[in-house]
Amino acid sequence: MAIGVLFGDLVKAFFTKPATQNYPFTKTIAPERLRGKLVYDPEKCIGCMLCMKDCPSNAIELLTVDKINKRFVMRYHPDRCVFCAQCVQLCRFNCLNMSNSLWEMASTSKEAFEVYYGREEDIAFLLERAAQPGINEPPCE
Amino acid sequence: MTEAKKEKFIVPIGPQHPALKEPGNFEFTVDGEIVTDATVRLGFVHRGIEKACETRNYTQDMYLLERVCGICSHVHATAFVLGVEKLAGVQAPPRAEAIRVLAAELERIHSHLLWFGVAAHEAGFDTLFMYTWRDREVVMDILETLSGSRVHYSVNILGGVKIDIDQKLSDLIKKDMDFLEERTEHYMKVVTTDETFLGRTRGIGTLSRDRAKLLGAVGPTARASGVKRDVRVNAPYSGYKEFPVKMVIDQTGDLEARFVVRLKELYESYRLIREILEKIQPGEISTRIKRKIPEGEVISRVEAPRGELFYFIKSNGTEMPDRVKVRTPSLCNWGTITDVAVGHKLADMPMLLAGIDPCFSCNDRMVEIRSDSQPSQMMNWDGLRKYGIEYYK
Amino acid sequence: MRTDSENYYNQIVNKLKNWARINSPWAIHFNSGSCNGCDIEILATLTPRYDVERLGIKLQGSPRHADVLIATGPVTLQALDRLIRVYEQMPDPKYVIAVGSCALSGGVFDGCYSVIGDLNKVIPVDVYIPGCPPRPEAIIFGVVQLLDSLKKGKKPAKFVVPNDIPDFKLEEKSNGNN
Amino acid sequence: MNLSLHPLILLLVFPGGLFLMNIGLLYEWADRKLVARFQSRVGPRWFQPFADTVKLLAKEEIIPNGVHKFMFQALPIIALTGALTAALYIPMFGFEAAFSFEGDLIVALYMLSMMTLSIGLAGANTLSRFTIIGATRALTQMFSYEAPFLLALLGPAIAAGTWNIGKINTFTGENIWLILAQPIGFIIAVVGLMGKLELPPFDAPEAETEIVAGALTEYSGRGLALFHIGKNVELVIGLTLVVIFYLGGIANPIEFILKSAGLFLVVSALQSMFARLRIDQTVGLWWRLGALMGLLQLLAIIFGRYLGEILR
Repeated sequence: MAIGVLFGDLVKAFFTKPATQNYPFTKTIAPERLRGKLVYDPEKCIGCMLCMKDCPSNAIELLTVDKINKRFVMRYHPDRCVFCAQCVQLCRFNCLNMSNSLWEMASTSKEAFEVYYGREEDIAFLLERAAQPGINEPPCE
Repeated sequence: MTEAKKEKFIVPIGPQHPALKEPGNFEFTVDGEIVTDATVRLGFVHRGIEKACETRNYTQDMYLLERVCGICSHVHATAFVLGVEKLAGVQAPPRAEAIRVLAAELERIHSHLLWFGVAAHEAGFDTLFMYTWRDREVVMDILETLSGSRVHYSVNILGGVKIDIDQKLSDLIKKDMDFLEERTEHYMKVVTTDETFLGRTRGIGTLSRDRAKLLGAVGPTARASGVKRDVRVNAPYSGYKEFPVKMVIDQTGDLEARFVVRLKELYESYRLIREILEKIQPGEISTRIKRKIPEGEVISRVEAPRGELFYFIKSNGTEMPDRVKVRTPSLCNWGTITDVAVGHKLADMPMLLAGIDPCFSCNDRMVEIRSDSQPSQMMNWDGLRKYGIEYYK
Repeated sequence: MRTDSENYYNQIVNKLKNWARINSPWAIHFNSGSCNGCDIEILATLTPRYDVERLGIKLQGSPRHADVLIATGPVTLQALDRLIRVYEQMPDPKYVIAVGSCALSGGVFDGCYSVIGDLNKVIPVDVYIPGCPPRPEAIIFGVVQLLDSLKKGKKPAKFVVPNDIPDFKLEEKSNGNN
Repeated sequence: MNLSLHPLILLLVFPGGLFLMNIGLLYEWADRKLVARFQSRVGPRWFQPFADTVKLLAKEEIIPNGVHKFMFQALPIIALTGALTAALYIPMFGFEAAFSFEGDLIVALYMLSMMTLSIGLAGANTLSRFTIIGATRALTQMFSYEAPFLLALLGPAIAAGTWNIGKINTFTGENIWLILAQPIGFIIAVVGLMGKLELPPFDAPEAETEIVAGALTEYSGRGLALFHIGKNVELVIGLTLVVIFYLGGIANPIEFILKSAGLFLVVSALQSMFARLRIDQTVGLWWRLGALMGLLQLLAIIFGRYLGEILR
């Protein structure tokens, strides 16, 4: 039976440096395997659409620009993504990866959560087509 | 509140309440400070997961079910995956099973430390809460380096695991286990000797062995009352066949016993993790599994940090399950609270609630609808049949 | 008619108010159907490793004391009017932070029958923090985003009672009984 | 002109009003910072309480339905006034008290109790169940700590033979520190002070995990700010009283700062070392142990004085 068993810890804590990381002012290094924002490499993709099919939260949309020449654009929604890395697991050509440095994604507007990955001319082409009246979004399979 | 003959004073706790980080509503009828009646109302976190499972394929379900609960996420996924593997007739490689157990035990450490801190916070012992969570960051760091996320590890895939461990990681884990073991011994001393803390735990919320059996308590809540219930020991699954654990039991059944049981389970987890890291065999970490699961039904039981977790999966030969039923440990333990609460002081209620390590998001896959205008009715089968015949006459 | 000196005085007072608001955001946490993951990470930001008290953030129990509502989880039908009630009990000016993928879009729960999904459909959100769950650092980063936008003179958003949500009727305005 | 302004400044600016409030906020920062350091955290920045107060003052004040409006708004002011009035009778920072007369100790102690009374009334005024329980607990706790705390402060007063705080100050300054002569009284005074200020482990009246924020749950904006300031002022006064009575008095500002800081360290450590006591445990502790010990010590002092007079 004792009172104030924690006294030793208090003294120790008082005279040692606090355990706090000074985060917003000094950046921390995330571990190597951290599952952050999804990164897509359009050069390697063959358009098997497996990533889209098994995504638990519909965060990935693979838009076809030219199926024969293997030109695809990925529309990725970080706000829907649950960062499970199932798509990375499934991709046989290693064109998907989860970055361990892009995890500070907070934003004051929702526009930041529609990310297009792909060749620049393809994205421009798609956006242009979407902006035209009468024609809907390109079909995704 | 209805006006009874004697006016009742009802204290609601929740759904938004600082003691509970999750919504749940308790109503305690108090006489002064003494609780005379307790009811619980759940369902604020009902999201319809079981129904949603039927519209998604097995891979998607795994991630959905992982998000039943953020604290014991890995266990939910493991239970589901083990069931599906049994249905498909696939056995995950031994190394994968060992890694599953490793992750499960790391999760148990994180969950018990989290609970320990929260329980100390409920007792108004903020310093202990801060210290525990400071030390918990060690195990969170391990989990993050191991799997890539602090909460939803997503270690499992159908037919194995995603991640592997190497020598460097295993050395790191062993070193951290030593540190945590030393800290746990210290906390054990605090819990069993500090007079002010014992004043809040000793003799509070005592659940006798018979009562615990009757109410169907599971996990550490039951084990603190001397009920021998632990799926890891009673019916070993996955890697636990190869790496057996000892059951931790206490007889008194009060809050102090629950503290002691959980802390002793931590020692067991440290030991098991060291053993796995020593004896793990090299080899494959996953096997292929077909997308379509053959028709059949399966029951899968695993031991979550809070107790026995039960899954029933029925497949119909397609990519999607026909039915998934989840019974979580917290649901089994609710009955003990309303039973034990009566006669205690209002100030003890947060501690009592914390004592079973409640997890609301685990429960809420069932809604009871009560009509406000009419009193709720209960009917037996004969009465209902008669009512139906009368109604359509 | 206001004189120049009055104007000047008002400016100083406004600056002081804004400074105080930026340096003392008291938060209240509401779980509207989350899986706990985000909740424990929010709790973790209070603990020694992250210690948000150094930024002036304090977790309050009563909505009446809070400036910032930190909401997690997809909004379930059951928690919906509680959420609105908590939001309405907060005194002006108030801000909302949505934490986790579920609160942003529904995440994995999008399409479940008792889930509305998007917090933005119910109450106006000022900062979105994606992640499942976001790391505690990411949550702190989100709060810093909010404080930065306050520095630039952001006004709190206007709340409109949502009408387009099925199965929902707002209870009469609460009289403070929590 | 100067002469007539002097008491006003005394009341409103220097030891009385503004200055005291600011010092109170500084004390709150010190308290939070020390507790944070004991918990191995960094803790708030030095201007934190100031920012909190300014923010609260600028916020909307919601008056819930079903309360007595005048009471709801007046009670915070009464609480703060009580605390500030009590400060007038206490010598602080090495200066003499603003007002002083024979028996001001009793007046000051009663003024300090205004705070708890106002909180109790404020809680009972609002309809929320948490506030009512908070109010009951606050008043219960007041009845339990008030007597031992008073007894603990009476010891030095009897030893000094006066009811004037200023005179007690000079008496304790001239003799040995009373913490050595009356150690039990010192312990009771410190613990009683913590009870009075509702610091942990005696924070059952505002236990966050049980009853949200106790009696002040429904207060927002200005009311809350005023209660906060009032509590901080009480912290300053309480610490000063214990320093005057037991730690050898205050002769100059440096002595004041050093002694209060030392006492503050002890109080903060006690705060972070224990689990919260239930309200019945608190009451039991005070009446079974605190009051009894206080009485015994008082008897011993009276007997000692009597003996001394006979011998002389």
